[in-house]
Amino acid sequence: MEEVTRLTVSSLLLAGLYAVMAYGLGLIYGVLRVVNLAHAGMIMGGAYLTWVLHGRLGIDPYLSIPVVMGAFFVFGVVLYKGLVRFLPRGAAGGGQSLLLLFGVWLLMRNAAYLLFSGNDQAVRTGYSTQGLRLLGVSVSVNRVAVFVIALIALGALHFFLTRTYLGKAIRAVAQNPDSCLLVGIDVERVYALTFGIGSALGGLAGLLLSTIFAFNPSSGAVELLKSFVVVVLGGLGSVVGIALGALVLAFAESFSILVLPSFLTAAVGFVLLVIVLVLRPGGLFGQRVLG
Amino acid sequence: MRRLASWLPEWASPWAAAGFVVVLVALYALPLVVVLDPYTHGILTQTFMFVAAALAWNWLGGYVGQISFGHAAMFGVGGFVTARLLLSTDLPFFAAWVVGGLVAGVYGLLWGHPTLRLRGPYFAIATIGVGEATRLVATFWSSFTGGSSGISLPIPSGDFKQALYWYALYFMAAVVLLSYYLRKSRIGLGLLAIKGDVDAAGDVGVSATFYQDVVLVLSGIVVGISGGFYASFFSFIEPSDMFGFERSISLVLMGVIGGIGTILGAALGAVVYVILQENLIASYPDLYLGLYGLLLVAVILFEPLGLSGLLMRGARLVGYRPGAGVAAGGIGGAAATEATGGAPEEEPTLEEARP
Amino acid sequence: MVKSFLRSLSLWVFAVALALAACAPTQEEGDAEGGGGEVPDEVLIGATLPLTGEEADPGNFYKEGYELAFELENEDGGLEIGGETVPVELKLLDDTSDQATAVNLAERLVNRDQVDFLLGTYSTTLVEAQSTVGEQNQIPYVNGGGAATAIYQRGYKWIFGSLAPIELLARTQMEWISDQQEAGKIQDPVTIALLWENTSHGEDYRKGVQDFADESGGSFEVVLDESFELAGKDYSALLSKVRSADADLFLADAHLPDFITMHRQYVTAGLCHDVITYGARGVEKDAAKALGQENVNAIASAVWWNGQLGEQGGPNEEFINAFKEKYGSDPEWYQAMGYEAARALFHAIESAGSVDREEVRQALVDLQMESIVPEGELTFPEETGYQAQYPFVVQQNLPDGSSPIIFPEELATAEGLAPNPNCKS
Amino acid sequence: MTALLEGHSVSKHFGGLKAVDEVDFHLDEGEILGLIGPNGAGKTTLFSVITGSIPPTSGRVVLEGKDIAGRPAHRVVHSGACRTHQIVRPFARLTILENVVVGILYGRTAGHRPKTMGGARSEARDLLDFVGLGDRAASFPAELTLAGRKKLEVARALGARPRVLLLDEVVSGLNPVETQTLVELIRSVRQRDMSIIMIEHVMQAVMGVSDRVMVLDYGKKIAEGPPGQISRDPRVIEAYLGEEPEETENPDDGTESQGA
Repeated sequence: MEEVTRLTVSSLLLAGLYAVMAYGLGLIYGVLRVVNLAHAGMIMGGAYLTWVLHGRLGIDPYLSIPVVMGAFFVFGVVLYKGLVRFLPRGAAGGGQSLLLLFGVWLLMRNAAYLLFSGNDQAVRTGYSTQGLRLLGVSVSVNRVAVFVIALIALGALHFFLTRTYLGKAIRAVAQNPDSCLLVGIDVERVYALTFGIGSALGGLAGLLLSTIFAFNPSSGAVELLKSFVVVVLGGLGSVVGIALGALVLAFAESFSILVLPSFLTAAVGFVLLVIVLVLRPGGLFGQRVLG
Repeated sequence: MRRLASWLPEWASPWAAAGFVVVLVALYALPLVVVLDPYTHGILTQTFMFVAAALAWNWLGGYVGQISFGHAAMFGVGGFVTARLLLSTDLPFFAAWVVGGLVAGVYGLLWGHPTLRLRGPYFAIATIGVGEATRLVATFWSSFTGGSSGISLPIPSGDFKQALYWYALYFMAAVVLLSYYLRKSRIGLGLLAIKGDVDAAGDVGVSATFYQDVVLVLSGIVVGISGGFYASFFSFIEPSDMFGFERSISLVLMGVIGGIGTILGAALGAVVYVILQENLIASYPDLYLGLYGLLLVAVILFEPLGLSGLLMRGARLVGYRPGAGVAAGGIGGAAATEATGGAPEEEPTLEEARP
Repeated sequence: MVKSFLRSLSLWVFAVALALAACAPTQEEGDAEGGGGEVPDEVLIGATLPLTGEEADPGNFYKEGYELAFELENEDGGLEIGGETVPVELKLLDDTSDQATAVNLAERLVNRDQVDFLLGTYSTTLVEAQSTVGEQNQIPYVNGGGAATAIYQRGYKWIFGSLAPIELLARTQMEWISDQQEAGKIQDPVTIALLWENTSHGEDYRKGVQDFADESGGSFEVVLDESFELAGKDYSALLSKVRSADADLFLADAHLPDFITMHRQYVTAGLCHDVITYGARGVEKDAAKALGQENVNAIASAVWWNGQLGEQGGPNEEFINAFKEKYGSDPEWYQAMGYEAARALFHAIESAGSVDREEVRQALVDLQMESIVPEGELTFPEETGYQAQYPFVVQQNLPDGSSPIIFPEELATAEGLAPNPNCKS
Repeated sequence: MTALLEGHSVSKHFGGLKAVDEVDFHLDEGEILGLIGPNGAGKTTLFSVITGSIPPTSGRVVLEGKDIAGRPAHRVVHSGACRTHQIVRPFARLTILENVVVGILYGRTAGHRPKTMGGARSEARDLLDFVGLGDRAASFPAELTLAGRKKLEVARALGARPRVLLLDEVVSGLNPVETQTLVELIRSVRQRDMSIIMIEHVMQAVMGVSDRVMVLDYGKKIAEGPPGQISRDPRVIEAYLGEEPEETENPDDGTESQGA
């Protein structure tokens, strides 16, 4: 029973991180119908930027959130304006943009490799190894912080998408870009903005990851795959769906250890991914509309 | 030429067939005429194998438009089944390759039948899941794969390694022919219809389910045989190398950089990939990922037909008119903009296989 | 306008890439005549190492070890062969941590560059793949980077390994714990939570612990036996299982980054065991930096070599001093093992008095070299498939930041802490 | 005499929406049946159900005595019913000739298709001549006008030699001259031993060629009979009253994006 409590707490904390990781990917897909494989690069880059800010300038990882998100927002916008814009979107361009952004990811990996070498790095702060007790279970302070920040980020995003003009514009474009053109929304601008926000979320995910895990230039691949699983489970683009998808994945991974050899728990997410794609292409909690 | 042409199946152009035969004979005779050191010999052998695997990937990625990031699954299954057969039975090695390939094909069908109904990015994502799940299970299943210690095969004799060159050549030749057949025959049209518009294809009688399954099984068999061949060639295989994501990616890179959807492209892609891997990477190891990234971005933005498209441009500069078949390549999306009549596509120049 | 510029740029990228590939320095003229009993002008030894890619870190450490060995050997003219001194040269290529590349480059070294002998690469799977080239070409292949017994159980005749097997690592650790039991510091019987990375390294470690426990007649019981994926991220579920298993000892085998990640989660989960080990990991400065000294205290680890062996003088002192002079830092076991593999090969060439492959192979089989390894002698026994056998040294992190050798007793520089004093609270 | 194609209480629901609601219909040998109704009446959905693009929620569709409801699209084609699309969907990467060849080689059962590619190509050429695209065989669909692409759509379906041809708004979006040529085309198709159901908004066209007309509104059949009778039917007039003027299809719409 105690083990169940422990697993529940750790799944819950993990789910917050998964949701942030996945949301950037889901948002970009939901609006542009582009699968952003460079998301893995954003996560990795976010981790390195945090590491540099912490190591060189001594900025606490959580205080550097605006810097990291801002930097990746700009990066995302530039990426959109410079490359993605030229490709067809939607079903027709799916393959092209997927491969293009895969190329961008490879470039980012190589850049990180040249800048930081292939060594594993970790961000260590004074509270990195501090634990606290939650429901009678020892958990890392960092993990709780990551969870709280994830909740705040998702909440803010939800507010942004549902309550602000720009957010509403994004949702409108996601539903029907053509009619948006008619009512005077600058669709191109919305696309660039969305790509920027999605990338910023990738950077944030990297930042949060860097406080818990070690990373290197190849990092991000596993996170990308898990993000896919979450997006596929949760349906594209809804904050609530993504959160539910993240919960399902985190719980499935954690609890599978009770019945599977621990080595195979890593495969649970992938198997889930394939099964859900085949059975419920719209997602377990299936709506595709943002909000 | 005319008389020769009447012997050929109608989808084969006599010039292409003649070129194919010439290249094949030249490559066949190469080690007999020139003394190749075992290193060059081995690189050529591997190149042939990768050309076959890249072509097979291209059947799915280029002909049907379903980009697979999970072909390592079949490569690994083929390799390990072959290795197990060679270790525990008296089966001749080529029979072991074929059985390995068949098992890989069946495995492909197993995951492909449900997932091929997905289109575009959904299929690509599903294949990543399939590939990674397969890798994990294979690594864990140590009684079959030897776990992370892998499986060692007996060291082949020098003669056998020499002979592998010709086996690889025959294998590649067969796969080139099969590619040509798939592309030019009735089936090829059906596949292009599926790639173009899967629903409209169904509405004129093309069964997407059936043909996609067939293509995946064939592709799986060939990639599986490549895996078995790889096992024979290196005499040591290990799950993280055989089933690794990097392996799947390498097939994607070969297909896309060479020119997706064209025979010449996939073959060229494999050749260039091996050249890069062997020479460039050994000399500039810090830059190779970025180089692939750059090539990928450049291909997608400017030359969807990759290196083969580039060759076509070159050929056009000297007055050659490429055929309509070229329009069938590319990743998906925009319609062909050029039409120059029904001349057949250029034959892949196997001559390029020489590093 | 911009697009057409970019288009032509992309064409240039293609062209330049291909040109680079074609012109890349592929070979130097092979200059060894390589005659049987003749004394050559120079001995050329080929090797690949993972200088980039996943294994880049250890790969570059091995490079330092190799280069130091070659430099020291050439300082006084080179190898003594048939009464003459012959310079020895290293031809080192980067296998990028890729198996096929490691094999192909070894093939190239043998057949294009005409090297006389091969030194091995680093990491078990790369050695396991690459050693087939040595065997096939019947060229002596000495490696200091492949420890898995699987490499040496294939009946190969040309492959020599200077790393003692991981099973011995586990066994040495278990012997130390067993001693503590006898001294009454650790209870008897005792339960073990055994975690191992799913690599051949981990498999051998697990086998070593398991075998020792089976032979112990009930003194040790493994109550949790789980593998995990290399470069995993989240071990919280696994560690939850460790907690539920409620074992006395925590024996894990992991690579450096996984050790750091896992141990951080171990600490924050509030776990503590009477003995904590991560196999060969634990003393790394990176770990203390990433985890904090207080959190790595009492971690025990076992390695092939430790700088403190230099305190006993002999070849160790010589090696350590030369290393410090050349690189300005202390060597770790990676550099030592690279250095020692090269030295073993030199030693065999000199005692064969020739560069004849068969004769050098025989000299390697017969090798008895005064060595830097614990217990001071390196041999390649036939019964282990020419894999060297010697005890490991167990070291333990102490609160003052030092990591003295605590086992075996004759090499120990301090007394070990058992049970882990941090668990008292 | 039993009809060539019959539907019995065919329904298709999307969630709560009854797109097709208990519709009975029949098509006799050699007949041209017009299918009309306001936008959103369920005409195209009925087509999709008949041709297997989507399975019906309930009901039977019987073609030459065989129940084809729920069969996948390609098997319906082999059973003898082939459709065209309101928004044309040519295979953009194939030449016009090859588009038709696909219909010929894949639309028929094994015994009825030409043995060789050459045979198929020459049949395809004949069909292109028949629809008036004979001189464009080597071009790509994107080079055709909308009328041309509509003709191609018909030719490709004809390649399958269906017993029943289902035409979805082949003349909408065309100018009067083009409309006239396509109406002529439809008339001559009948000579090829085919029966036709056509959805059409352009009243003049549908009334001119149909033997019988069926009217759908909100998924239900509200009227059926000879054209002259239908055009005077009060229910039909009511259904159309207040409807916006015909929204014509944008000729550039929906062709480029069909590629992948």
